[in-house]
Order: sequence, then C-alpha cells, then structure tokens
Amino acid sequence: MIILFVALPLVVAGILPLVGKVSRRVVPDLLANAALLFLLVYAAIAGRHLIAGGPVLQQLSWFGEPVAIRLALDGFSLLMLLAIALVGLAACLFSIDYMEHYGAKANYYALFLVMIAGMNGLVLATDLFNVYLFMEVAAVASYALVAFGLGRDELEAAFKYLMLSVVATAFILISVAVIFGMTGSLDFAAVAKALQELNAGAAVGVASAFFLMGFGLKAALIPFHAWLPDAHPSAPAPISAVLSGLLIKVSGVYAMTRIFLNVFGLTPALSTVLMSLGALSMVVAAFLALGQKDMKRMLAYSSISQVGYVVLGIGIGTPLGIAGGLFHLFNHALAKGLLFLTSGSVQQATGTRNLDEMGGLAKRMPITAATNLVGALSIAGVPPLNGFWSKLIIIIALVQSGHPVFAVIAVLTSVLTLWYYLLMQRKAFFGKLNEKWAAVKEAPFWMTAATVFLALLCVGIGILFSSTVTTWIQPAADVLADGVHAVIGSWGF
Amino acid sequence: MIVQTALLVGLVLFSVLAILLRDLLKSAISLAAASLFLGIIFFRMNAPYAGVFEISVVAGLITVLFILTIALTKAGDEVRESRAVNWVFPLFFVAFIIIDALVMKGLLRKIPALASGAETGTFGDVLWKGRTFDLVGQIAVILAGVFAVLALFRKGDKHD
Amino acid sequence: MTNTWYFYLFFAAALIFAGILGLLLRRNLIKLFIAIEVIAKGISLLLLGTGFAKDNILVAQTLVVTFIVVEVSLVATALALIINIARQTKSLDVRKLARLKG
Amino acid sequence: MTPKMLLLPILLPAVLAVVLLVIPRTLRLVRDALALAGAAALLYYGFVFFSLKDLRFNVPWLGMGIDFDLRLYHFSSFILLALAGFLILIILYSTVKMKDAPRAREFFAYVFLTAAFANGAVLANNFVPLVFFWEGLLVTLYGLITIGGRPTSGRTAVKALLISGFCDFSMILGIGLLWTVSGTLTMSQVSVEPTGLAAIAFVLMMIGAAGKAGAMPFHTWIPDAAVDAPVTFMAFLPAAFEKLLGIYLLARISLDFFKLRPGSGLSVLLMVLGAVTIVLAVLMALVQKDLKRLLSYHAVSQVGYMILGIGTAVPFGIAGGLFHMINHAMYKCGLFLSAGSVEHRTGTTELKKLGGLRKEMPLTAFGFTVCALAISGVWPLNGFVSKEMVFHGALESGYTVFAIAAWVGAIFTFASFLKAGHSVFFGERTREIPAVKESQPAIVVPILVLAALCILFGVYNKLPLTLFIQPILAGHAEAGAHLDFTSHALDIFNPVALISIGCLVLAFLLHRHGFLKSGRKPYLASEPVHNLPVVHKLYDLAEARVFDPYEQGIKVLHGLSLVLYKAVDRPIDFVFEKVVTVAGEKFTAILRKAHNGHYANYLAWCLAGLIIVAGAISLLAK
Amino acid sequence: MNAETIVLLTILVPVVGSFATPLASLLSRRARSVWAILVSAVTAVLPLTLIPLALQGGELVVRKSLVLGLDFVLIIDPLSIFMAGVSSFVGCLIVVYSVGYIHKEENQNEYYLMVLLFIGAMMGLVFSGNLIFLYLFWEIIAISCWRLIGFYREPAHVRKADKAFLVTFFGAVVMLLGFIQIYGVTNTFDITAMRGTLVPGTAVLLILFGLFSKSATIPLHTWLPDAGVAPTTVTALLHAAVLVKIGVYAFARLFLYTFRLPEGWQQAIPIIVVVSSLVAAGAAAVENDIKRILAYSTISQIGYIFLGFSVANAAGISGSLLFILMHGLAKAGLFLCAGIVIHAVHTKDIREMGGLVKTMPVTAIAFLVCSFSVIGIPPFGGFFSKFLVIMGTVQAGRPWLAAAALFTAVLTMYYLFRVFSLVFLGELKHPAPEKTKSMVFVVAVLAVLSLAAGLFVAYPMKLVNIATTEMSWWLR
Repeated sequence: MIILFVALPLVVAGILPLVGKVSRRVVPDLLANAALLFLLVYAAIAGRHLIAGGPVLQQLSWFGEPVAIRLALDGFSLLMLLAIALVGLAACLFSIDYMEHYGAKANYYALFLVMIAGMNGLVLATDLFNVYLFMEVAAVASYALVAFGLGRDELEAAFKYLMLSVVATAFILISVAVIFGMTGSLDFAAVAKALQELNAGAAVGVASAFFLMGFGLKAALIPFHAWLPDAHPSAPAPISAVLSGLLIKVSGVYAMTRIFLNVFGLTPALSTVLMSLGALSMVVAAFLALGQKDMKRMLAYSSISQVGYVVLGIGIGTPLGIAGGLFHLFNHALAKGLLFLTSGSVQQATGTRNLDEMGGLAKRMPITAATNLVGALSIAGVPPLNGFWSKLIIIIALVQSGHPVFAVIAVLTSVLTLWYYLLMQRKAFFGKLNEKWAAVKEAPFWMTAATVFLALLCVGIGILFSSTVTTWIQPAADVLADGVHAVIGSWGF
Repeated sequence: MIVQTALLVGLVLFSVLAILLRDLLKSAISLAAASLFLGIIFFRMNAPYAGVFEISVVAGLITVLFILTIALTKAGDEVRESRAVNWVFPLFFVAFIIIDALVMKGLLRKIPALASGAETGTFGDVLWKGRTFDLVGQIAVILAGVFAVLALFRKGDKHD
Repeated sequence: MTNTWYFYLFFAAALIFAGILGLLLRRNLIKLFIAIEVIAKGISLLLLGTGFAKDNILVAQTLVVTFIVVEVSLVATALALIINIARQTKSLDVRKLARLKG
Repeated sequence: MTPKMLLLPILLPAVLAVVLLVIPRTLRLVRDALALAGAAALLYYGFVFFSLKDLRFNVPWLGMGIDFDLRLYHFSSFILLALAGFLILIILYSTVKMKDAPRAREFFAYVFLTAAFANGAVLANNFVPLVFFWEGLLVTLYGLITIGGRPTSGRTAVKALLISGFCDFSMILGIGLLWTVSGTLTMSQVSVEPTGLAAIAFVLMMIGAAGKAGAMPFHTWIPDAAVDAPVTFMAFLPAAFEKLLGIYLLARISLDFFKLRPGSGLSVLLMVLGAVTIVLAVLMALVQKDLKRLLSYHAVSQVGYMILGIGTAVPFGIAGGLFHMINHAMYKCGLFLSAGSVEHRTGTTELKKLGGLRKEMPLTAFGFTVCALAISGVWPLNGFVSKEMVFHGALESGYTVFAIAAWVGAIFTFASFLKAGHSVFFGERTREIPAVKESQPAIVVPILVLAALCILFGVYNKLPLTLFIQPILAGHAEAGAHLDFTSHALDIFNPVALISIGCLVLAFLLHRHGFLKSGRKPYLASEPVHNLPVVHKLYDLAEARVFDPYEQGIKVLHGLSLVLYKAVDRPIDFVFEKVVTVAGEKFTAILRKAHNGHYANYLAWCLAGLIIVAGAISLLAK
Repeated sequence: MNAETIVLLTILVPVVGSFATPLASLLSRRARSVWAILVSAVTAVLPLTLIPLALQGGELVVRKSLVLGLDFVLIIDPLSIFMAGVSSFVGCLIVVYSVGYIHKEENQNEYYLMVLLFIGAMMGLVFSGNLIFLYLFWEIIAISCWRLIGFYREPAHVRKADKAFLVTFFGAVVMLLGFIQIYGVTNTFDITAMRGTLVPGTAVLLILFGLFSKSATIPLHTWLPDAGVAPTTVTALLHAAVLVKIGVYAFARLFLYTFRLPEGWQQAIPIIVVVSSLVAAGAAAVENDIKRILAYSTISQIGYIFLGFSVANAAGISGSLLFILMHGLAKAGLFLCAGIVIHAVHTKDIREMGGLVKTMPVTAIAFLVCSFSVIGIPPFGGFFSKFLVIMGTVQAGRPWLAAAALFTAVLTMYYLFRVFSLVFLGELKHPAPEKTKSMVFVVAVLAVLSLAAGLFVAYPMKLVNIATTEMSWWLR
C-alpha cells in the first residue's frame, strides 16, 4: 500500500485546519507528528521487505475496478522516502516548540504535510508529467512556508523563489512536451525503450539541457542557485531544514537522477556537464559561504556546495560514484537539517542570526552547541561521522574513474568547508561567552530532542557506515547503475 | 488552416500587448482576450474539455483574480517603468520570431518520432482510468493553494 | 504528423520567449506575473499542439487540464504574495525587493 | 681478578658520588672521611690493575656491533693509576679548601662522578661506551664550574659546555666515519690508513681529543673558568684529568686507530696546532695580572708541547709528548694547588697585591718554586726531560721551525714564572695583605707530594719511562730501533740541551730587564714585552675576546638563527596567516558583490546557464 | 586474555572512558579526576602486557571485513606495541599532571574527555592496519587537538586552534588523496597486503603532505608554535609526547614497513628534514616565549626522527624509535617544568623570569636533566638515540647531512641553555614557590626516567631492535 505515502499526509493535512479550530496547539502537533512517525516506521520496516522481493509496482483499484495509479517503489525511492520521513519527523518535532510564537500552527502543519505529500508523490511517480505535478505541489506549499513569517524579507525571498521556480517548471514542461511528442508516451520505462529505438541524439540533448536547467534550479546548482540563499534563511528554521535537507534533493537531484540515468541514460557528454556543474557549485558556493555574516545564509550556501558534491558523485556514472553520491545525499540531508534546527534554537534563544553578535553560546546552550558541532564536522567530512564516508567514496570513485582534477577539487573544497564551519563554531559557540547572552537558556525540550535525534543518527551512521551502505545505499545505487548500463550501451555517444 | 493561423497570430498579438501596455487594467483585459483566442484554438483542435477549461478558468477566474489584485494594490506609489521597454521588447521579439521560424523549418523538422497508435475511449476514462494519479496530484495542488492563501492572509499575530 | 507540430511549436516558442522577455524587462510585480501567464499559455498551447499533431489529443487534454488547475493555485499564491508585499513595502517595484544581498 | 672487577673503577666512584650528594650537610667529617677512603680505594685498585697488565670485560649492549667492552692494557692502566693519584690529592686538598663552600656536597659528588666517567672513558674498548663516558664529563664540567658561585660562573659554564660539546659532536662524526671505513666499533681491532674519508675522520677525532685537552682554538673557556670556577676544579680538571684523557685519546688515534706517518700532512697539521698553541698561549700568559689566569694560559700552552710531541709521529717525539703529559699534570696541579693555598690564606691571587710570602708560607713557596722550575724545564726536573725529548722529536721529524717555536715557548714560560714567583713569594711584602700563617697541612701536603714527584720523575726518570711510556710504544717502533729513551735523558752536554739552557738564561735576563725597567716592581716585569708597538694592540684585542672563537661563534650562531627565523619561518607563517586568508576573503567579496538581490539579474544567470549547458551538451555530443 | 582482546581493550577503554567522564563528573570533581587517571593508567598498562609477545617478534593481524575494501584491520607487531606503550605511558603521566594544573579552570569535563579521546585515537591509529582507519583515527586526534588548543576560549586562542585544525586537516586530506591513488594502483587499503610494493612518486608527495603537517615539519609547521596558547599539559601532550610522533610513526609504518620509496625520494626526504630541524632550531634560538621555544625545539628534534627513518638502515631506524621514547620523556618533562614556571610566574616571556633555581630547585634540576637528554648528552637517554641516528646517517653515505644534524645539535645546546640560564640562573625577579606537589612529582619522575632510560638503555633497546628487524625485513 505505498499510496499511503501520499494519501496519508494529504488526508491529515486536509482535516488539520478543521481540527485547528478545536484546539489550537496540542492536537495539530500530535496529529502531524503521528503521521510522520507512521511514515517513518512504514518506510523503514515495511519498505525494506517490500524491496526484498524486487521493485514493487503497485496497481491500485478504486472500489473494485483497477485504476491507473502505477507507483514504483525501488531502492532509490525507498532511500528518498526514508530521508524525507526522518528529516520531516525531526523538523515536525522541532516545530512543536519553535512555531509557538508564529501562530496558525494548524495551517503551518497542513502546508508542511502537503509539502511532504508532494515530495513523496514525486519520489513514487513513474510518469514524467507526474514528476512535474508533484514537484509543483511541493513547490507551492514551500512558497507559502517560506513566506510564513509574513515579514519583509520572507515575502521578498518567497516572491523571488516563486518567480524563478515558475520559469524552471516552464522549461521542464517544454522538455516533457518534446519528449511526449517524440515518443508518444510519458511513462519512464516506455519512454526509455522508445528513445533507445529512436536514437535522436540532438533532440534528446536539447531536452536534457532544458531538464538540466529546470532541475538544476530546483537543486540550486551554481548558475541557477540565486533564490536559495534568500529563501532558506528567511523560512522558519524547521522549514529551512526541510527545504535544504529534502526539497532541493527530492525535486532537484532525485528527479534529475531518475530521468538522466533511468530514462535518457547517462551519456559521456551529460556526465561531464553534470560533473563540471557539480564541481563549479562546490567551489563557488564554498567561497561564498566563507564570507557570510548571517548563520543561516552560510548554511544555505553550504547546502549549494554539498549538493554540488552529490551531483559530482552521481555525474561520474560508475556504480561506486552513484553510491557515493546517494550516500552523501542522505548524510547531507540529516546533517544540514540538524544544522538548520540548531540555528533555529540559537535564533530563538538570542533573537539574532548575525554570527558577529553571538559568542561562546556553548556555555549556556551545551546540547545545541554539541549537536551543531556534530552536524558541522559531518558535513565537513571529518571522520568518524557519516559525511566523511560518503565524501571518501565519491573521491575514490573520482580517482578510479580517472578524474584526478575533480578529486583534487573535491578534497580542497572539503578543507574550505571545514574552514567556514570552524568560523561558525568560533563565532557562535566556541569562543568566550558574550555578556549579552549571559541570561540565555538552553532551547526547550522538543527542539533539543529533535537535534539530538538527528545528531545521534549522524554519529550512528558514521560508526555503522558499512551496514547502512549495504542495506540502504547499495540497492538504490544498483537500481541506477543497471539503468546506466542498460541505456548507455545502446546510445554510445 | 488559415483561420487557425489567424487565431494563433491573434493570440500572440494580444499576449505581447498584455505585456507591453502601460496600464495594468488594460493589460489584464488583453490577457483575458488572449486566453479567449486560445480557447477557440483548442475547440478547433477538437479538444473541447481543454477549451472549456481554458476559457472558463483562465479567461474567467484568473483575470478576476488579477483585477482584484490590481484593485487592492492601488494604494502603492506609481512604478516608473523604464521607457526603453517599448522599443527593446518588440525589437528582440521580432528578431526571435525570425530565428524561431528558421529553426522550426530547418533543424527541428528532422526530430524522429514514433508513430503512435489511435486513441480509444472518451476523455473521461482517459483522465479517470489512464491518469488517475494526476487527480491525486490536482487535489494536492488545490489543497496547497488554499492553505497557502490562508497562511498568507491569516490575521492576528504576524511574526516579523 | 508532418509539420503541424512545428507549426504549433513555433507559436508556443514565440509566446514563451515573449513571456521571458517580459520578465526580464518589466518592473511592476503584476506585469511580471502577467508575463508568467503568457508563458503558461505558450506551454498549454505547446502541450495541446503536440497532442494534436501526434493525434493522442485526449491525453494532451488531461495534461492541459491538470496544468491549468496547477496554474490556478499558483496564481492564487502568487497574487496573495504580491498583495502582502504591496501592503508591506507600499510599492510594486521589483527593484525595491533587493534587501537580501551578499 | 675476574673481568667483572673492571666495572669497579666506574661503579665505585659513581655510587660514592650519590652517597656524598645525599649525606646531610652537618655530617661534614663523615663526608670527608668517606671521600678520602673512596679515593684511597681507587688508588689501591689503580696499583692492582697496573700490575695486572691485561683484562677484558665484554657484554652485549645495544646490538649492531655496539657492546659494553672494557679492556685494560698497559696504556689504560697507566692513565687509570695517574687519575687515581690526582683524585686522592684533590680530595685531600678539597676537604679543607671547600670546607665552607656553599655547594660542597655537590662538588664532591661531581668530582667522583668525573672520576667514574674518566675511568670509564679510559677503560672503554668500544667507541660507543667511549663516547658515552667521554661526553658524560660535560655534565660534571658544567656542574663544577657553576659551583664557583660568581655572577659570571653560569656564562662560563655554558661556554665550556658549548665548546666541549662542539668538539665531542665532531668526534662523534669522526667515529661515525671511522665506523663506516673500518666496519667495526671495537677500538682494539681498528687500524686504518688515514687517506680520503679516513683522513677526515682523523681530523674530526683529533678535534675531539684536542678540545678535551684544551688545545688552541678550543681553549678559551679555561682562562675564564680560572677566575669563575673554584681553584680545586682548575687543579682537578683543566690541569690534570682533561689533559690525561685528551692526550690519551690523541695518542691512541695517532698510534692505534690510524697509522700516522711521520712527515705526512696530518702529522704536520698536528705539529702546527701544537706549535701555535705553545707560542700564542704563552704570550698571553706572560701579560696576565692574575696568578690563576697566568697558570691557566700555561696549562693551554703546555698542551702544545704534548700535541707537538705526538704530532712528530717519531717514537721519540711521541714518548716525549706522553711523558710531558704526566709531568705537566703533576706540576700544573701543584702550581694550581699552591695558588689555591695562597688564595686560601690571603683571599686574592692578584699579583699586584701579593708579595714576599715566602717567610709566612715557606712550604707553599717551596712547592711553588719546584713546580715552576719543573714547568720551565730547568735541568734536573721532569719538565726538562720531557721537553728535551719533544725538542729531539721535533728536530728528528725534520721540521726545525716547530722546535724553534718550542724553544720560544720555553723562554717565555720561564720569564712569566719568574715574574709570578718573584711577585708572589720573593718580592717585598705589600701592606694590603695582613699577616698570614702557612695553610693547613691538608693543603700543603698535596703540593709537597707533587713537588717531590716532579723531582723524582726528573732525577730518576728511568722509572716512569720504562714503566709507563716504553710499553705503549712497544708495538710501534720499527723492529730494529732500540727503544731506550733513558740513555741520555739528563745529559746536558748535547746541542739541544745547551740551546734550552740558553733560552732559560735569556728568559732570566728578560725578566731582570723588565724588573729594573719598571722600578723594581716584579708584577710589571713583563711590561717591556707587553708594550711592544704591534704586540700591544694584539694584546688589547685578545683581552677584549676578539680572537675568542666562542664569542665569534655565538655571534654567528645568533645571526644564523635570526636569518633562519626571519627569512624562512616567518614568511611561511605569513603565507598561512595572511596570504591564504586575504585571498579567500578577496575572492568571496567579489562573488558576494555579484549577488545584488535583483530578480532580473538572477533570471539572466539562469537563462545564460541554460544556453551554456545546451551548447556544451550538443558540442560534447558530436 | 589473548593479544587481540588486549588490543581492542587498549583502543576501546580510553574512547569509551572519555565519553563517560562527564558522567563521572556528575558524582564529584574528585571522581572525575580519579576516573581520568584510572582510564589513562589502564591504557598505559595494557600495552605493557603485550611486550612479551612483542619480544618474540612476528606479527598478529586481526581482520574484520566491512564494505568496499574498507575492512577493519589490526596489526599487533613490535613497532605498534612500542609506540602504544610509549605514548600511553607519557599520556598517563600528563593526565596525572593535569589534575593539578587545571583544577581551577572551567569546562574541565571537555578537557578530560578530549585528552582521553586523544589517547584512545592514538592507540587506534598505532594498531590500525588499514589506510582509511589510520586516516580516521588521525582525524579524531585532529578534532580533540582542536578542542584542547582552544581550551581557554580566548578569541586569539580559538583562532590559533582553528589554524592548527585547518593545517592538519589540509595535510591529512591531501594524504588521503595519496592513499586513494595507491588504492587505484593496488586496489586494497590493507597495509599487510601491500608490503614491498613500489609507490608512485606523486602518491609519496601527497602522503608526505599529511605526515609533515601532523609532525610539523617545515612547510606545514607554523601551527605547532602557535598552539602554545593551549594549557601546558596539552602542549606537553601535543608537542612533546604524542601528537607529533604520529606523523613519524606513520612514516615508519608506511614507507618502511609497507611501501618502497622511489629512489628520488630516498635522497630528498633526509635533506628536507635536516633543513627543517635546522630552521626550527634557528627559530627556537631567537624566540622569547618559553612555550614557543620548546615547540620549535620539538620541530627540530622531530627532524632527527624523520632523518633516522628516512636513511632506512638498522642504526637509523633503531635510533629513531629510541628517539621517540627518549624525546617523549624529556620534552614532556621540559614542557611540564615550563608549566610549573608559568603557573608560578604568570608570564611566558623568559626575559622576565630569572633566578628561579633558588625557589624551585627540583623543577630547575628536572629542566636541566631533560635538556641534557634532549641535547643528547650521556648519561641521559637522548644521547643514544641521537648517536644512533647520526651513525645511521653517516653509514647511509650522507656525512654532510650528519654534519648538519650535529650542527643543529650544537644549536639545540645553545638555545636550551639560553633558556635555562635566563629562567633559572641570574638574579631572582619574582620569587615564586614550587606549586602543587603532584606536578613537581611528575616532573621529577620524568627527569629520573630520562636518566634511567640512559643508564638502562639495553632493555628498551631489545624491543627496538626486534621492531627494526621486524619492520624492515624486505629493506635489505
């Protein structure tokens, strides 16, 4: 019953505003978190054994007669569902306390769950148009959530985010239309088979360029990234955690990977373009992050840089590269979500996001400081945390597939990454306590619980990296790797 | 075919007009006219449902929303549009039309495409049977839109 | 199947380009959104044109219908945003929306 | 006598040193008794070992050919005996001299520790234990000098340490080269032709030996120590122990490890070093105002004779050098002890303040005179015998210029001792010093014993020559040559002896001229030489330590460090601190300026990105 | 308990123990200090129980395969046991010392946690036989170093801590690239499987980056003197005993035990390291901050250890191994004496100190003994190690390098005695008594150990000789 992933959040989202009238806070919290918890458990346990029997094609029937909802749950989708559920649950727990002073909590949860449903739908879609549709669902919900604070900055950021995303989705639709025109069908498998027979090199090239622009903007790769540094910082902390942790990965990287690897097939040209975009994003975003004064803006640029890593990993095309890319995607989702949550706790405690005003908060907020440190070191790729293993696999893949230059760039960027995370640690937590914050207290219970939950995950995966790779990452990479072999063989160019 | 091309040319003209006109109300109305033309084109392509939707929803509802917004945002100071737009826009547009025509005639003609089989059944069962998941998506989008508007217009404690 | 597709492709491309040009040049928020609407028209024309040319018109109709539904909810959200911005910044000029820098 | 007994001369003094260090200050008498008993025991074992002739103790130590190998043979037993002898005299002397010194316990501990290391170095038969004990002496050297308690003692101690350290390190390098050339570390098996790499090894090890002995360029700490360190130290180390050890090693280098050819480049080098040391040091000694500094310069100059002797590489010369080594140790120790006794009573060793002490301190005066005559090489005494042998050796080696240098040295030695003796004991009584009594017997006895020994080794020189020196050279003289040095030892009716006596007379005249010229003030007797036009300038420079290689060395060292620090370390740090950070910030600033927040700008980026990507894909797809 | 469990315990006890210190501190401050000392003591004792195994020679490889060729491998051989013993012993002494040293400071929980984590990671690194796990422990040490250097939380100090972390991380990451390049050639990370393979020149350069950054050799050394801002116990732990030894140990493990250096590098590395030790000695002679002087001194002495290893003959290698022990003891002593002096005089500038021998006799003598050992003067331990390294260099046909090394030794003597005379001799500026008995006791122990190591050098030498033969069997 994998339709639950989409249906459940929608249904709960639907009834939430009504419930919101009854009790303003307790029930919406309860309902939202229960839904997400169920999704997590379902994904983790039920999903696993679903996969054991190979990719699941769910044929749904509505009151008896078969209905054409064909959802495919394979390793890759399951990995994404797990990531969505994990970070979503953490953000939801976090928002129990954080969203107190925002008001309209029921409305907030409704939008949140719609976004989750949109993402789940996109992950389970097997049809090009559905990918567009559910991406748009998640996008609309995220515009509202970014602007949820209704402040000047929030509105400006949301508007620019909307206007740029709309252009991106337009280009995606153009490409879908062209593909539809050429192959007459929209389903991944059918399109893939049709494209193999047609071998219309140039047209597919242009279509993939359009897709690359569309999904590139969604994934915030460098030339298309400009909306992210404004949108993520102004969103409320749990939302920026979900945006940075999940949305740019699901509607950007997942869609791009699914289409390029399973439908079009990763041609050498496409692979080089992907790798160069990834490398460009890594370096430029890392330098940008270095100069930031605002904590969340630095984290936003860091997301761009780390997505660059993921795209670089997947762009290699070798099974190891893809595994590395996916593993980094998963690790970054957890770690970046954690970092945004801690920035939320700091902002709520001190009321400011400016790093220069902060100082030595570790004294007053030890748990937040510790979890922030875990997240920062994990993304910087310092062992024994999870980020290190994924970056290691990517670099090994780069060296093995004969891209020493990219490997060196990746290595030097991780030094740059550590530099700006150390900058953040020094300015916010590690220095002498700024007397302004002498009276600051540790973040409330649920917020710290969420951050500790993600931090433990980061450390756990770091230590049990081999079992995580074998159970979650390897099947996802195999799905894509088969895609590459199957397709690349025939296209040749 | 001539009528089809005429309608299409009308559509493009009204759209360009909608963008170029200085006055907001006039451009909203020309936009509505454009969607009217589009609806008619859909009917001629025997796509009745799409035509109905286009005219009623886009020409109707969205135009109303536009006019509502224009009314609500009257208070703000007048936005000085740069004069250059009037000659830059047409110049680029015409240039693009020429390039577009050449490209369509020359390069793109050679896109290979599979001959697709004849379609069976009515629009209803195609939508309902063939693309049911789209409906789920549509419900979700509508929910998203509603909640978004609710969130953006909520009264009370706004957090800056 | 011959060149009717390219015929509609031509017009759709013209509409989309007009929209993008409008986005780049205009300053008024609502004008910008009208340009977005023009692009949307171009895309629905493209979808239906492709369907018509490849004579699987019914599928194309479903796509256009869904597209329009999505477009409506987008317009609703966008206009809500524009109204809020107008109320906050007392102006509809996109150049004023440039506080977030660096 | 089991081989294990060889450990005794090392362990006994070491243990005793620890015990003496621990004994509380109040039990002074017990401490003195213990020290004397220990020294006596060492002397007894010295004699026992001397009679034993050959003993070998070898136990594996660090692997790789490095094992703890002690070997007793006639040369090392002779040196062992001499060391023990001097030790007991110094201990006896110190029981009174150092009675109320603040760090007396440390002094006795260091003395016995030095004795332990010296015995170890002499007995060592493997280069690593040799270096182990040899460098161990640095620690005690440093400790002893700091006991002087004067403000500049620390500085001099460091100076001594650095100079000796430098020499020891070059010796280590020499040993390393020798190890690679000869392939083994056991000293008894090493015998190499000093050519090419081995020559360098020879020079390096020679630096080590000469440095320990206190020859020229490495001598500058000795005069400073004379003033800063306790006089018992001066009598103990620079006078006796260091000379014995240094020349012992130099002898073994030129005899055993390398086959030094007479007339070869290396031997000439040695002879030059010796000659230079003799002349320059004695010139410096002549003009000294303080008795102890005068004696210390003489200690340096006499080493020149020994090095010259060994440098001739002629058996006769080498024998002379070795014999001079033991003779010098005796009379130099005596001279220092007598100076110490004078200082003990009068509180000063300034020649100007002293005068006419022969009546109040007859025994010290007698001891001083005998030793002074011995060092000047006056006829029946041991100095004359060994100097004659050195002169013969120098002449026999064919380079007469070195013999002349030796003679010049002899002249000025006698002149300066006439000045010293005259102004301290034989001139008029000055008023600055109150009436003084003769020193306690514990101080006077060692002086007299040494004086007696000088006379004995001079008059009846057959005993030391045959007993000590002959066996050392046994293996080295050409088969035929009859190794009888004693035949014409005291014969003065040969040209060499006559020249020597001539020198002495010349020295006496020089002294009388200086004495009269300066208006019967004995301590200004050396002024005529001092005020010679060019020489005067040199003397002032020397006093200002300009020629002191250590001072210049320290300046060079400091300069080099400054250069290294400023030219290498700071720029690297600058790169890390400034260059990298500023570059990072600059590049980031440019990028940040690009994000100006305008929507049209961002949209333009996206479209440009699209075009570039489309172009790239179609290009690459070709 | 067989060797495998002992080794696993040596790694896990400190790591788990470190995370347990905050819990111990809940009971009382006393409980925490006792816990820290207990954990470090156990870690110090465990390797000693392995010494009989080491003396028989031979090695024991423990393997647990994980994914992607990153399997967890432990090598238990004389070299690793020797290193584990030395560093954990000195680490334990330093923990004892630090109880007295930081009892007034705040955030001590983090301090003890990081020190014990440091020792645990060091144990892990020493026994790890897989390049990636070697790198993993390498970085854990970098993290704990970073937190420890920034202990006083002053803005300038934290900046220095960041600099140290970044430089070492940069070096380590470049080294990782080198490992991966080797993985490309031999496609395994397991050291035991790669013994004797010739390594491409670029891989050597990359790995040297990491080694030089961790052991602070010339181009990447400036973070070590700057890390002097840390509490003295940390600088002692970092500079003297353990941290810098990691770079040298890794060099031995990689380029002696496992890979064969290409010809060009065999000539080049000795030159670089001698230059490094000369420059560092020069810098030490000019600096005026006592901790910076001792830091530069460490850089200079590390040059010797590298020299011994890079000439790769029996004398050189055994000299270097011995050097690690002797320098560890002596330099830790010097630093802890400096700690006592700074603690009493509250300034680090040696020109403001003077005549402290009168009020701090034991510290003065300990400082003197340790200086003698660092300079390499018998009868103290340092002599044998420096002597053997010099002998090794001369035997390897590099007399000029040996001469330069000896010149550096003279320079060492110069600056150490410059410090000794300025701090302890001369007239007394501010009389200050010797603080906390435990600190003085530890310092005295280190001094006595340096002397004992010199006198009874035969015992450690046995283990060192076996490690040398075991390590470089294919060299000959």
